[in-house]
Amino acid sequence: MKMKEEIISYIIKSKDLLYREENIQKYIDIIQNKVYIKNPFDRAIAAIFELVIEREIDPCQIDLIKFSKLYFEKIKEDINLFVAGKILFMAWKILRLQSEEILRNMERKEEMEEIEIPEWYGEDEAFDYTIKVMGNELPFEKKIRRMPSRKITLVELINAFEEAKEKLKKKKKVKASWTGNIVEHTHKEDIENDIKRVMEKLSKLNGEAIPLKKLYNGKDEMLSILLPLLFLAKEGKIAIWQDNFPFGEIYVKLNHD
Amino acid sequence: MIKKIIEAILFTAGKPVSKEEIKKDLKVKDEDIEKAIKELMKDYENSAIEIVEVNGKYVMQIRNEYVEYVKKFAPMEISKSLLRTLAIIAYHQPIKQSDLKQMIGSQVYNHIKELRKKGFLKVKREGRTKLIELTNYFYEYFGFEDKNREKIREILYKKIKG
Amino acid sequence: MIKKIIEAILFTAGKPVSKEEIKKDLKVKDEDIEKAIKELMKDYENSAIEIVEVNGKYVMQIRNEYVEYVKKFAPMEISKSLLRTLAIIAYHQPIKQSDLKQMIGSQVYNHIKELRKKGFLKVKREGRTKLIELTNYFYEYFGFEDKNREKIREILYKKIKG
Repeated sequence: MKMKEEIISYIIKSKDLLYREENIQKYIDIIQNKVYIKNPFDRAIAAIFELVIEREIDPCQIDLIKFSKLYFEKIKEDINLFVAGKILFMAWKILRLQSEEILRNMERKEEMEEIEIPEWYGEDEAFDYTIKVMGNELPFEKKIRRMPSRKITLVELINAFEEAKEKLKKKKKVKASWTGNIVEHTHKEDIENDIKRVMEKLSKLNGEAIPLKKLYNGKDEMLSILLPLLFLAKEGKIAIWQDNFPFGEIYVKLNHD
Repeated sequence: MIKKIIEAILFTAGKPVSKEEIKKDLKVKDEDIEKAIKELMKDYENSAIEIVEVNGKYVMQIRNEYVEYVKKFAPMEISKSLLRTLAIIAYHQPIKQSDLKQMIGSQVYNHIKELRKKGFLKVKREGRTKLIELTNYFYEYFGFEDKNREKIREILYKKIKG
Repeated sequence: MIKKIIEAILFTAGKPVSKEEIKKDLKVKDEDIEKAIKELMKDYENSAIEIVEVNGKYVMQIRNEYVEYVKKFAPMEISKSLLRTLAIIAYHQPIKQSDLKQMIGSQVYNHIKELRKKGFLKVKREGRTKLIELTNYFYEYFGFEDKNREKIREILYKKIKG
Protein backbone atom coordinates (compact mmCIF):
# COMPACT_ATOMS: atom_id res chain seq x y z
CA MET A 1 0.00 0.00 0.00
CA LYS A 2 2.75 2.33 1.00
CA MET A 3 4.64 1.44 -2.14
CA LYS A 4 1.64 2.31 -4.29
CA GLU A 5 1.41 5.74 -2.80
CA GLU A 6 5.12 6.24 -3.22
CA ILE A 7 4.91 5.42 -6.90
CA ILE A 8 1.90 7.66 -7.39
CA SER A 9 3.64 10.58 -5.78
CA TYR A 10 6.74 9.84 -7.83
CA ILE A 11 4.66 9.92 -11.03
CA ILE A 12 3.01 13.17 -10.02
CA LYS A 13 6.37 14.71 -9.20
CA SER A 14 7.77 13.59 -12.53
CA LYS A 15 4.77 14.84 -14.44
CA ASP A 16 6.82 17.19 -16.57
CA LEU A 17 9.11 14.42 -17.60
CA LEU A 18 6.36 12.18 -18.94
CA TYR A 19 6.41 11.55 -22.64
CA ARG A 20 2.67 11.96 -22.65
CA GLU A 21 1.70 14.20 -19.85
CA GLU A 22 -2.00 13.74 -20.54
CA ASN A 23 -1.69 10.07 -19.54
CA ILE A 24 -0.98 10.83 -15.93
CA GLN A 25 -4.51 10.08 -14.72
CA LYS A 26 -4.49 6.81 -16.62
CA TYR A 27 -1.24 5.80 -14.94
CA ILE A 28 -2.61 6.63 -11.54
CA ASP A 29 -5.74 4.60 -12.25
CA ILE A 30 -3.62 1.69 -13.37
CA ILE A 31 -1.53 1.85 -10.23
CA GLN A 32 -4.64 1.93 -8.10
CA ASN A 33 -6.13 -1.02 -10.04
CA LYS A 34 -9.16 1.11 -10.73
CA VAL A 35 -9.64 0.14 -14.35
CA TYR A 36 -9.81 -3.08 -16.24
CA ILE A 37 -7.13 -2.86 -18.90
CA LYS A 38 -7.85 -4.44 -22.21
CA ASN A 39 -5.30 -2.78 -24.42
CA PRO A 40 -2.15 -4.92 -24.47
CA PHE A 41 0.10 -1.87 -24.49
CA ASP A 42 -1.52 -0.56 -21.37
CA ARG A 43 -1.34 -3.96 -19.81
CA ALA A 44 2.35 -4.02 -20.52
CA ILE A 45 2.72 -0.72 -18.73
CA ALA A 46 0.55 -1.98 -15.90
CA ALA A 47 2.89 -4.94 -15.56
CA ILE A 48 5.79 -2.53 -15.14
CA PHE A 49 4.01 -0.74 -12.32
CA GLU A 50 3.01 -4.02 -10.73
CA LEU A 51 6.54 -5.26 -10.79
CA VAL A 52 7.93 -2.08 -9.27
CA ILE A 53 5.36 -2.27 -6.49
CA GLU A 54 5.66 -6.02 -5.86
CA ARG A 55 9.44 -5.92 -5.72
CA GLU A 56 9.59 -2.53 -4.06
CA ILE A 57 11.97 -1.28 -6.66
CA ASP A 58 13.25 2.25 -6.24
CA PRO A 59 11.61 4.18 -9.09
CA CYS A 60 14.64 6.42 -9.36
CA GLN A 61 17.14 3.60 -9.73
CA ILE A 62 16.02 0.82 -11.97
CA ASP A 63 18.63 -1.70 -13.04
CA LEU A 64 17.41 -2.37 -16.53
CA ILE A 65 19.02 -5.78 -16.90
CA LYS A 66 17.69 -7.11 -13.62
CA PHE A 67 14.35 -5.56 -14.24
CA SER A 68 14.07 -7.11 -17.70
CA LYS A 69 14.66 -10.53 -16.29
CA LEU A 70 11.94 -10.11 -13.70
CA TYR A 71 9.69 -8.66 -16.28
CA PHE A 72 10.15 -11.60 -18.60
CA GLU A 73 9.31 -13.97 -15.83
CA LYS A 74 6.19 -12.04 -15.12
CA ILE A 75 4.94 -11.94 -18.67
CA LYS A 76 5.79 -15.58 -19.23
CA GLU A 77 2.65 -16.41 -17.35
CA ASP A 78 0.58 -14.35 -19.73
CA ILE A 79 1.51 -15.13 -23.30
CA ASN A 80 -0.74 -12.37 -24.57
CA LEU A 81 1.69 -10.03 -22.94
CA PHE A 82 4.27 -10.92 -25.52
CA VAL A 83 3.74 -7.45 -26.84
CA ALA A 84 4.88 -6.21 -23.47
CA GLY A 85 8.22 -7.80 -24.06
CA LYS A 86 8.40 -6.00 -27.33
CA ILE A 87 7.75 -2.71 -25.60
CA LEU A 88 10.37 -3.42 -23.04
CA PHE A 89 12.79 -4.18 -25.81
CA MET A 90 12.04 -0.89 -27.45
CA ALA A 91 12.41 0.87 -24.13
CA TRP A 92 15.68 -0.87 -23.67
CA LYS A 93 16.86 0.30 -27.06
CA ILE A 94 15.84 3.87 -26.35
CA LEU A 95 17.50 3.83 -22.98
CA ARG A 96 20.59 2.32 -24.43
CA LEU A 97 20.81 4.99 -27.07
CA GLN A 98 20.37 7.59 -24.40
CA SER A 99 23.01 6.15 -22.19
CA GLU A 100 25.34 5.72 -25.12
CA GLU A 101 24.91 9.39 -25.78
CA ILE A 102 25.72 10.19 -22.19
CA LEU A 103 28.65 7.82 -22.18
CA ARG A 104 30.04 9.24 -25.34
CA ASN A 105 29.93 12.63 -23.78
CA MET A 106 31.62 11.35 -20.68
CA GLU A 107 34.11 9.24 -22.64
CA ARG A 108 33.52 6.26 -20.43
CA LYS A 109 32.94 3.63 -23.00
CA GLU A 110 34.06 0.72 -20.89
CA GLU A 111 30.73 0.71 -19.11
CA MET A 112 29.01 -0.07 -22.37
CA GLU A 113 29.19 -3.76 -21.75
CA GLU A 114 26.80 -3.57 -18.90
CA ILE A 115 23.90 -2.78 -21.12
CA GLU A 116 24.81 -4.90 -24.07
CA ILE A 117 21.74 -6.05 -25.86
CA PRO A 118 22.02 -9.56 -27.26
CA GLU A 119 21.97 -9.57 -31.03
CA TRP A 120 18.94 -11.78 -31.30
CA TYR A 121 16.93 -9.16 -29.56
CA GLY A 122 17.07 -6.96 -32.58
CA GLU A 123 15.36 -9.32 -34.98
CA ASP A 124 11.63 -9.47 -34.90
CA GLU A 125 11.34 -13.15 -35.63
CA ALA A 126 14.07 -14.22 -33.26
CA PHE A 127 12.53 -12.19 -30.50
CA ASP A 128 9.07 -13.47 -31.23
CA TYR A 129 10.29 -17.08 -31.35
CA THR A 130 12.31 -16.86 -28.18
CA ILE A 131 9.57 -15.27 -26.13
CA LYS A 132 7.05 -17.85 -27.33
CA VAL A 133 9.31 -20.77 -26.56
CA MET A 134 9.92 -19.31 -23.11
CA GLY A 135 6.16 -19.18 -22.77
CA ASN A 136 6.10 -22.93 -23.38
CA GLU A 137 5.12 -23.00 -26.99
CA LEU A 138 7.35 -25.65 -28.47
CA PRO A 139 8.32 -26.21 -32.08
CA PHE A 140 8.81 -29.91 -31.51
CA GLU A 141 6.87 -32.28 -29.41
CA LYS A 142 7.97 -34.53 -26.66
CA LYS A 143 7.72 -37.86 -28.37
CA ILE A 144 8.41 -41.36 -27.35
CA ARG A 145 10.07 -43.53 -29.91
CA ARG A 146 11.83 -46.82 -29.83
CA MET A 147 15.52 -47.17 -29.38
CA PRO A 148 16.73 -48.20 -32.81
CA SER A 149 17.42 -51.88 -32.54
CA ARG A 150 16.52 -54.99 -34.45
CA LYS A 151 16.59 -58.73 -34.34
CA ILE A 152 19.63 -60.71 -35.27
CA THR A 153 19.49 -62.71 -38.47
CA LEU A 154 20.38 -66.34 -38.82
CA VAL A 155 23.29 -65.40 -41.05
CA GLU A 156 24.63 -63.20 -38.31
CA LEU A 157 24.31 -66.03 -35.83
CA ILE A 158 26.20 -68.27 -38.19
CA ASN A 159 28.90 -65.72 -38.75
CA ALA A 160 29.24 -65.44 -35.02
CA PHE A 161 29.57 -69.19 -34.83
CA GLU A 162 32.35 -69.14 -37.37
CA GLU A 163 34.16 -66.41 -35.50
CA ALA A 164 33.75 -68.28 -32.26
CA LYS A 165 35.18 -71.41 -33.81
CA GLU A 166 38.22 -69.56 -35.06
CA LYS A 167 38.74 -67.97 -31.68
CA LEU A 168 38.51 -71.30 -29.92
CA LYS A 169 40.97 -72.87 -32.35
CA LYS A 170 43.44 -70.09 -31.74
CA LYS A 171 43.03 -70.52 -28.02
CA LYS A 172 43.69 -74.24 -28.26
CA LYS A 173 46.80 -73.58 -30.33
CA VAL A 174 48.10 -71.13 -27.82
CA LYS A 175 47.41 -73.56 -25.01
CA ALA A 176 49.11 -76.39 -26.86
CA SER A 177 52.17 -74.37 -27.69
CA TRP A 178 52.35 -73.17 -24.13
CA THR A 179 52.37 -76.67 -22.61
CA GLY A 180 54.73 -77.77 -25.36
CA ASN A 181 57.17 -75.13 -24.29
CA ILE A 182 57.24 -76.33 -20.74
CA VAL A 183 58.02 -79.89 -21.77
CA GLU A 184 60.70 -78.67 -24.12
CA HIS A 185 62.07 -76.41 -21.44
CA THR A 186 62.37 -79.20 -18.90
CA HIS A 187 64.02 -81.45 -21.41
CA LYS A 188 66.59 -78.87 -22.26
CA GLU A 189 67.47 -78.37 -18.68
CA ASP A 190 68.15 -82.06 -18.39
CA ILE A 191 66.83 -83.08 -15.05
CA GLU A 192 69.44 -85.76 -14.56
CA ASN A 193 72.26 -83.28 -14.74
CA ASP A 194 70.50 -81.10 -12.21
CA ILE A 195 70.12 -84.04 -9.84
CA LYS A 196 73.82 -84.78 -10.09
CA ARG A 197 74.72 -81.18 -9.36
CA VAL A 198 72.46 -81.05 -6.27
CA MET A 199 73.84 -84.32 -4.94
CA GLU A 200 77.39 -83.04 -5.32
CA LYS A 201 76.57 -79.91 -3.35
CA LEU A 202 74.89 -81.85 -0.54
CA SER A 203 77.59 -84.53 -0.20
CA LYS A 204 80.19 -81.85 0.43
CA LEU A 205 78.37 -80.99 3.70
CA ASN A 206 79.18 -84.27 5.47
CA GLY A 207 75.60 -84.99 6.35
CA GLU A 208 74.88 -81.56 7.80
CA ALA A 209 71.61 -79.80 7.09
CA ILE A 210 71.61 -76.67 4.95
CA PRO A 211 68.95 -73.99 4.55
CA LEU A 212 67.23 -74.39 1.18
CA LYS A 213 67.86 -70.79 0.20
CA LYS A 214 71.61 -71.35 0.36
CA LEU A 215 71.40 -73.90 -2.44
CA TYR A 216 70.52 -71.38 -5.13
CA ASN A 217 71.06 -67.83 -6.31
CA GLY A 218 68.02 -66.17 -7.82
CA LYS A 219 64.68 -67.45 -8.98
CA ASP A 220 65.92 -69.15 -12.13
CA GLU A 221 68.33 -71.34 -10.27
CA MET A 222 65.70 -72.14 -7.67
CA LEU A 223 63.54 -73.69 -10.39
CA SER A 224 66.39 -75.91 -11.55
CA ILE A 225 66.92 -77.09 -7.98
CA LEU A 226 63.37 -77.72 -6.80
CA LEU A 227 62.56 -80.46 -9.24
CA PRO A 228 65.72 -82.51 -8.40
CA LEU A 229 65.11 -81.98 -4.69
CA LEU A 230 61.58 -83.29 -4.93
CA PHE A 231 62.81 -86.24 -6.95
CA LEU A 232 65.58 -87.02 -4.44
CA ALA A 233 63.20 -86.69 -1.49
CA LYS A 234 60.78 -89.05 -3.15
CA GLU A 235 63.61 -91.57 -3.64
CA GLY A 236 64.42 -91.21 0.06
CA LYS A 237 67.92 -89.91 -0.65
CA ILE A 238 67.44 -86.59 1.12
CA ALA A 239 65.28 -85.19 3.90
CA ILE A 240 63.45 -81.84 3.64
CA TRP A 241 61.77 -80.16 6.59
CA GLN A 242 60.66 -76.83 7.84
CA ASP A 243 61.30 -75.54 11.33
CA ASN A 244 58.31 -73.34 11.85
CA PHE A 245 55.35 -73.55 9.53
CA PRO A 246 54.58 -71.50 7.53
CA PHE A 247 57.36 -68.94 7.64
CA GLY A 248 60.23 -70.90 9.14
CA GLU A 249 63.43 -71.87 7.38
CA ILE A 250 63.36 -74.92 5.08
CA TYR A 251 66.31 -77.30 5.56
CA VAL A 252 67.73 -79.98 3.29
CA LYS A 253 69.98 -82.85 4.45
CA LEU A 254 71.51 -85.88 2.81
CA ASN A 255 70.29 -89.20 4.20
CA HIS A 256 72.86 -91.84 5.02
CA ASP A 257 71.86 -95.20 3.68
CA MET B 1 4.70 -56.40 -49.20
CA ILE B 2 6.10 -52.88 -49.66
CA LYS B 3 3.76 -51.70 -46.98
CA LYS B 4 5.01 -54.28 -44.51
CA ILE B 5 8.64 -53.62 -45.28
CA ILE B 6 8.10 -49.93 -44.67
CA GLU B 7 6.29 -50.76 -41.46
CA ALA B 8 9.25 -52.88 -40.37
CA ILE B 9 11.69 -50.10 -41.28
CA LEU B 10 9.78 -47.45 -39.34
CA PHE B 11 9.47 -49.73 -36.33
CA THR B 12 13.15 -50.52 -36.36
CA ALA B 13 14.63 -47.11 -37.08
CA GLY B 14 13.17 -45.33 -34.06
CA LYS B 15 13.70 -42.00 -35.78
CA PRO B 16 12.33 -40.17 -38.81
CA VAL B 17 13.15 -41.92 -42.10
CA SER B 18 13.08 -40.28 -45.51
CA LYS B 19 11.69 -41.69 -48.75
CA GLU B 20 15.22 -41.71 -50.14
CA GLU B 21 16.44 -43.95 -47.35
CA ILE B 22 13.57 -46.34 -47.97
CA LYS B 23 14.18 -46.34 -51.71
CA LYS B 24 17.81 -47.28 -51.32
CA ASP B 25 16.88 -50.86 -50.59
CA LEU B 26 13.52 -51.12 -52.19
CA LYS B 27 13.27 -50.48 -55.87
CA VAL B 28 9.98 -48.62 -55.71
CA LYS B 29 8.59 -45.33 -56.84
CA ASP B 30 7.95 -42.39 -54.57
CA GLU B 31 4.24 -42.58 -55.07
CA ASP B 32 4.18 -46.24 -54.06
CA ILE B 33 5.96 -45.36 -50.84
CA GLU B 34 3.55 -42.52 -50.22
CA LYS B 35 0.58 -44.75 -50.88
CA ALA B 36 1.90 -47.46 -48.58
CA ILE B 37 2.56 -44.97 -45.81
CA LYS B 38 -0.88 -43.46 -46.17
CA GLU B 39 -2.36 -46.91 -45.77
CA LEU B 40 -0.16 -47.62 -42.76
CA MET B 41 -1.21 -44.37 -41.14
CA LYS B 42 -4.78 -45.53 -41.52
CA ASP B 43 -4.03 -49.01 -40.18
CA TYR B 44 -2.62 -47.42 -37.06
CA GLU B 45 -5.53 -45.07 -36.55
CA ASN B 46 -6.94 -47.10 -33.69
CA SER B 47 -3.60 -47.84 -32.09
CA ALA B 48 -1.52 -46.24 -29.37
CA ILE B 49 1.15 -45.95 -32.04
CA GLU B 50 1.05 -43.39 -34.79
CA ILE B 51 2.95 -42.82 -38.01
CA VAL B 52 3.46 -39.14 -38.71
CA GLU B 53 5.36 -36.92 -41.05
CA VAL B 54 8.13 -34.86 -39.51
CA ASN B 55 9.77 -32.38 -41.82
CA GLY B 56 9.18 -34.57 -44.83
CA LYS B 57 10.31 -37.77 -43.13
CA TYR B 58 8.22 -40.46 -41.52
CA VAL B 59 8.39 -41.70 -37.99
CA MET B 60 6.59 -44.25 -35.85
CA GLN B 61 5.97 -43.11 -32.30
CA ILE B 62 3.62 -43.18 -29.33
CA ARG B 63 0.53 -41.00 -29.49
CA ASN B 64 0.54 -38.09 -27.07
CA GLU B 65 -2.27 -39.55 -24.98
CA TYR B 66 -0.12 -42.50 -24.01
CA VAL B 67 3.18 -40.78 -23.38
CA GLU B 68 2.50 -40.46 -19.67
CA TYR B 69 1.93 -44.19 -19.27
CA VAL B 70 5.12 -45.34 -20.91
CA LYS B 71 7.59 -42.72 -19.71
CA LYS B 72 9.15 -45.24 -17.39
CA PHE B 73 9.86 -47.63 -20.21
CA ALA B 74 11.25 -45.05 -22.59
CA PRO B 75 14.94 -45.16 -23.41
CA MET B 76 15.07 -41.39 -23.64
CA GLU B 77 12.96 -39.04 -21.67
CA ILE B 78 13.21 -35.29 -22.22
CA SER B 79 11.49 -32.95 -19.82
CA LYS B 80 9.55 -30.00 -21.09
CA SER B 81 11.96 -27.48 -19.69
CA LEU B 82 14.87 -29.26 -21.37
CA LEU B 83 12.95 -29.26 -24.61
CA ARG B 84 12.38 -25.54 -24.23
CA THR B 85 16.07 -24.90 -23.85
CA LEU B 86 16.80 -27.14 -26.81
CA ALA B 87 14.30 -25.19 -28.90
CA ILE B 88 16.01 -21.94 -28.04
CA ILE B 89 19.43 -23.33 -28.88
CA ALA B 90 18.11 -24.81 -32.12
CA TYR B 91 17.03 -21.37 -33.23
CA HIS B 92 19.93 -19.31 -32.03
CA GLN B 93 22.80 -21.71 -32.60
CA PRO B 94 25.72 -21.32 -32.48
CA ILE B 95 24.93 -19.52 -29.25
CA LYS B 96 27.25 -18.41 -26.51
CA GLN B 97 26.68 -20.11 -23.19
CA SER B 98 26.60 -16.68 -21.58
CA ASP B 99 23.84 -15.49 -23.92
CA LEU B 100 21.82 -18.61 -23.24
CA LYS B 101 22.26 -17.99 -19.56
CA GLN B 102 20.79 -14.54 -19.98
CA MET B 103 17.74 -16.10 -21.55
CA ILE B 104 17.06 -19.06 -19.30
CA GLY B 105 18.95 -18.28 -16.13
CA SER B 106 21.29 -20.41 -14.10
CA GLN B 107 19.61 -23.70 -15.00
CA VAL B 108 21.67 -23.32 -18.17
CA TYR B 109 24.52 -25.42 -16.76
CA ASN B 110 22.35 -28.37 -15.88
CA HIS B 111 20.45 -28.19 -19.11
CA ILE B 112 23.58 -28.14 -21.22
CA LYS B 113 24.94 -31.09 -19.30
CA GLU B 114 21.74 -33.07 -19.78
CA LEU B 115 21.37 -32.22 -23.44
CA ARG B 116 24.97 -33.13 -24.12
CA LYS B 117 24.46 -36.45 -22.37
CA LYS B 118 21.51 -37.11 -24.63
CA GLY B 119 23.68 -36.34 -27.62
CA PHE B 120 21.85 -33.28 -28.90
CA LEU B 121 24.53 -30.67 -28.24
CA LYS B 122 28.19 -30.09 -28.52
CA VAL B 123 30.12 -27.31 -26.85
CA LYS B 124 33.00 -25.66 -28.67
CA ARG B 125 35.51 -23.42 -26.99
CA GLU B 126 36.64 -20.30 -28.72
CA GLY B 127 39.10 -18.65 -26.44
CA ARG B 128 37.18 -17.93 -23.30
CA THR B 129 33.75 -18.26 -24.86
CA LYS B 130 31.77 -21.46 -24.93
CA LEU B 131 29.76 -21.89 -28.09
CA ILE B 132 26.85 -24.29 -28.13
CA GLU B 133 25.90 -26.12 -31.30
CA LEU B 134 23.56 -28.89 -32.37
CA THR B 135 24.85 -32.33 -33.24
CA ASN B 136 23.98 -34.48 -36.22
CA TYR B 137 21.99 -36.62 -33.85
CA PHE B 138 19.72 -33.70 -33.14
CA TYR B 139 18.90 -33.33 -36.80
CA GLU B 140 18.33 -37.02 -37.12
CA TYR B 141 16.17 -37.34 -34.05
CA PHE B 142 13.92 -34.45 -34.89
CA GLY B 143 13.92 -35.23 -38.58
CA PHE B 144 15.60 -32.18 -40.03
CA GLU B 145 16.75 -32.99 -43.52
CA ASP B 146 18.58 -29.74 -44.04
CA LYS B 147 21.22 -28.52 -41.65
CA ASN B 148 21.15 -25.01 -43.03
CA ARG B 149 20.66 -22.69 -40.09
CA GLU B 150 18.38 -20.30 -41.90
CA LYS B 151 16.16 -23.11 -43.10
CA ILE B 152 15.92 -24.56 -39.63
CA ARG B 153 15.01 -21.21 -38.19
CA GLU B 154 12.31 -20.88 -40.80
CA ILE B 155 10.89 -24.31 -39.98
CA LEU B 156 10.97 -23.69 -36.25
CA TYR B 157 9.37 -20.30 -36.57
CA LYS B 158 6.63 -21.61 -38.80
CA LYS B 159 5.81 -24.36 -36.32
CA ILE B 160 5.32 -21.87 -33.55
CA LYS B 161 3.31 -19.53 -35.64
CA GLY B 162 0.95 -22.46 -36.04
CA MET C 1 -7.69 -48.31 -23.05
CA ILE C 2 -5.72 -51.03 -21.19
CA LYS C 3 -5.00 -52.61 -24.51
CA LYS C 4 -3.59 -49.43 -25.96
CA ILE C 5 -1.49 -48.68 -22.92
CA ILE C 6 0.00 -52.15 -23.10
CA GLU C 7 0.60 -51.66 -26.79
CA ALA C 8 2.38 -48.40 -26.02
CA ILE C 9 4.47 -50.06 -23.31
CA LEU C 10 5.56 -52.95 -25.53
CA PHE C 11 6.45 -50.58 -28.33
CA THR C 12 8.45 -48.31 -26.06
CA ALA C 13 10.26 -50.93 -24.02
CA GLY C 14 11.80 -52.68 -27.00
CA LYS C 15 12.47 -55.76 -24.88
CA PRO C 16 10.42 -58.44 -23.14
CA VAL C 17 8.13 -56.98 -20.46
CA SER C 18 6.53 -59.00 -17.66
CA LYS C 19 2.98 -58.75 -16.40
CA GLU C 20 4.38 -57.48 -13.10
CA GLU C 21 6.08 -54.57 -14.79
CA ILE C 22 2.86 -53.70 -16.59
CA LYS C 23 0.84 -53.96 -13.40
CA LYS C 24 3.11 -51.58 -11.53
CA ASP C 25 1.55 -48.62 -13.28
CA LEU C 26 -1.82 -49.99 -14.25
CA LYS C 27 -4.13 -51.24 -11.60
CA VAL C 28 -5.40 -54.22 -13.53
CA LYS C 29 -5.76 -57.94 -13.07
CA ASP C 30 -3.52 -60.51 -14.66
CA GLU C 31 -6.32 -61.90 -16.74
CA ASP C 32 -7.15 -58.48 -18.13
CA ILE C 33 -3.57 -58.07 -19.22
CA GLU C 34 -3.60 -61.50 -20.79
CA LYS C 35 -6.85 -60.77 -22.58
CA ALA C 36 -5.57 -57.44 -23.88
CA ILE C 37 -2.35 -59.01 -25.11
CA LYS C 38 -4.22 -61.80 -26.86
CA GLU C 39 -6.27 -59.19 -28.65
CA LEU C 40 -3.15 -57.23 -29.55
CA MET C 41 -1.49 -60.34 -30.95
CA LYS C 42 -4.50 -60.76 -33.19
CA ASP C 43 -4.51 -57.10 -34.22
CA TYR C 44 -0.95 -57.46 -35.39
CA GLU C 45 -1.54 -60.66 -37.31
CA ASN C 46 -1.36 -58.91 -40.67
CA SER C 47 1.53 -56.68 -39.77
CA ALA C 48 5.31 -56.86 -40.13
CA ILE C 49 5.36 -56.53 -36.35
CA GLU C 50 4.45 -59.33 -33.98
CA ILE C 51 3.86 -59.66 -30.27
CA VAL C 52 5.19 -62.89 -28.80
CA GLU C 53 5.60 -64.46 -25.41
CA VAL C 54 9.13 -65.12 -24.23
CA ASN C 55 9.47 -67.07 -21.00
CA GLY C 56 6.35 -65.50 -19.59
CA LYS C 57 7.20 -62.00 -20.78
CA TYR C 58 5.88 -60.19 -23.82
CA VAL C 59 7.84 -58.53 -26.57
CA MET C 60 6.98 -56.56 -29.69
CA GLN C 61 9.34 -57.28 -32.54
CA ILE C 62 9.80 -57.51 -36.30
CA ARG C 63 8.69 -60.75 -37.90
CA ASN C 64 11.56 -62.85 -39.17
CA GLU C 65 10.62 -62.34 -42.83
CA TYR C 66 11.37 -58.65 -42.59
CA VAL C 67 14.59 -58.59 -40.62
CA GLU C 68 16.71 -58.68 -43.76
CA TYR C 69 15.11 -55.45 -44.99
CA VAL C 70 15.73 -53.43 -41.88
CA LYS C 71 19.30 -54.45 -41.12
CA LYS C 72 20.67 -51.13 -42.24
CA PHE C 73 18.36 -49.06 -40.10
CA ALA C 74 19.45 -50.21 -36.69
CA PRO C 75 22.23 -51.96 -34.87
CA MET C 76 21.75 -55.55 -33.70
CA GLU C 77 20.02 -55.84 -30.39
CA ILE C 78 22.76 -57.93 -28.85
CA SER C 79 26.48 -57.42 -28.95
CA LYS C 80 28.75 -59.42 -31.20
CA SER C 81 30.51 -61.16 -28.36
CA LEU C 82 27.20 -62.25 -26.85
CA LEU C 83 26.15 -63.55 -30.22
CA ARG C 84 29.36 -65.53 -30.47
CA THR C 85 28.66 -67.17 -27.15
CA LEU C 86 25.11 -67.90 -28.23
CA ALA C 87 26.43 -69.52 -31.39
CA ILE C 88 28.72 -71.78 -29.38
CA ILE C 89 25.88 -72.79 -27.12
CA ALA C 90 23.59 -73.42 -30.08
CA TYR C 91 26.11 -75.81 -31.53
CA HIS C 92 27.09 -77.65 -28.39
CA GLN C 93 23.91 -77.66 -26.39
CA PRO C 94 23.18 -78.97 -23.86
CA ILE C 95 26.52 -77.76 -22.58
CA LYS C 96 27.88 -77.64 -19.05
CA GLN C 97 28.53 -74.16 -17.73
CA SER C 98 32.02 -75.30 -16.74
CA ASP C 99 32.77 -76.47 -20.28
CA LEU C 100 31.54 -73.21 -21.71
CA LYS C 101 33.74 -71.37 -19.26
CA GLN C 102 36.73 -73.27 -20.55
CA MET C 103 35.90 -72.09 -24.04
CA ILE C 104 35.09 -68.45 -23.49
CA GLY C 105 36.60 -67.65 -20.12
CA SER C 106 35.14 -65.86 -17.16
CA GLN C 107 32.82 -63.68 -19.21
CA VAL C 108 30.65 -66.79 -19.25
CA TYR C 109 28.71 -65.67 -16.17
CA ASN C 110 27.78 -62.32 -17.59
CA HIS C 111 26.95 -63.75 -20.97
CA ILE C 112 24.67 -66.41 -19.55
CA LYS C 113 22.94 -63.81 -17.45
CA GLU C 114 22.39 -61.54 -20.44
CA LEU C 115 21.28 -64.32 -22.75
CA ARG C 116 18.84 -65.61 -20.15
CA LYS C 117 17.44 -62.13 -19.75
CA LYS C 118 16.86 -61.98 -23.48
CA GLY C 119 15.09 -65.30 -23.28
CA PHE C 120 17.47 -67.37 -25.40
CA LEU C 121 18.73 -69.73 -22.70
CA LYS C 122 17.62 -71.74 -19.78
CA VAL C 123 19.89 -73.23 -17.16
CA LYS C 124 19.09 -76.64 -15.69
CA ARG C 125 20.73 -78.00 -12.57
CA GLU C 126 21.78 -81.60 -12.47
CA GLY C 127 23.29 -82.19 -9.11
CA ARG C 128 26.22 -79.82 -8.98
CA THR C 129 26.42 -79.30 -12.72
CA LYS C 130 24.72 -76.46 -14.53
CA LEU C 131 23.48 -77.40 -17.96
CA ILE C 132 22.73 -74.72 -20.49
CA GLU C 133 20.04 -75.23 -23.09
CA LEU C 134 18.29 -73.18 -25.73
CA THR C 135 14.72 -72.04 -25.21
CA ASN C 136 11.82 -72.27 -27.59
CA TYR C 137 12.17 -68.56 -28.05
CA PHE C 138 15.61 -69.11 -29.53
CA TYR C 139 14.18 -71.38 -32.21
CA GLU C 140 11.34 -68.99 -32.88
CA TYR C 141 13.59 -65.97 -32.98
CA PHE C 142 15.96 -67.40 -35.54
CA GLY C 143 13.23 -69.16 -37.43
CA PHE C 144 14.40 -72.75 -36.90
CA GLU C 145 11.49 -75.01 -37.66
CA ASP C 146 13.16 -78.07 -36.28
CA LYS C 147 14.38 -78.31 -32.74
CA ASN C 148 16.38 -81.44 -33.44
CA ARG C 149 19.91 -80.80 -32.23
CA GLU C 150 21.62 -82.69 -34.99
CA LYS C 151 19.66 -80.81 -37.60
CA ILE C 152 20.58 -77.46 -36.08
CA ARG C 153 24.21 -78.40 -35.93
CA GLU C 154 23.96 -79.44 -39.53
CA ILE C 155 22.38 -76.14 -40.49
CA LEU C 156 24.98 -74.14 -38.60
CA TYR C 157 27.79 -76.19 -39.98
CA LYS C 158 26.53 -76.26 -43.56
CA LYS C 159 26.04 -72.52 -43.63
CA ILE C 160 29.59 -72.05 -42.55
CA LYS C 161 30.93 -74.50 -45.08
CA GLY C 162 28.91 -73.01 -47.89
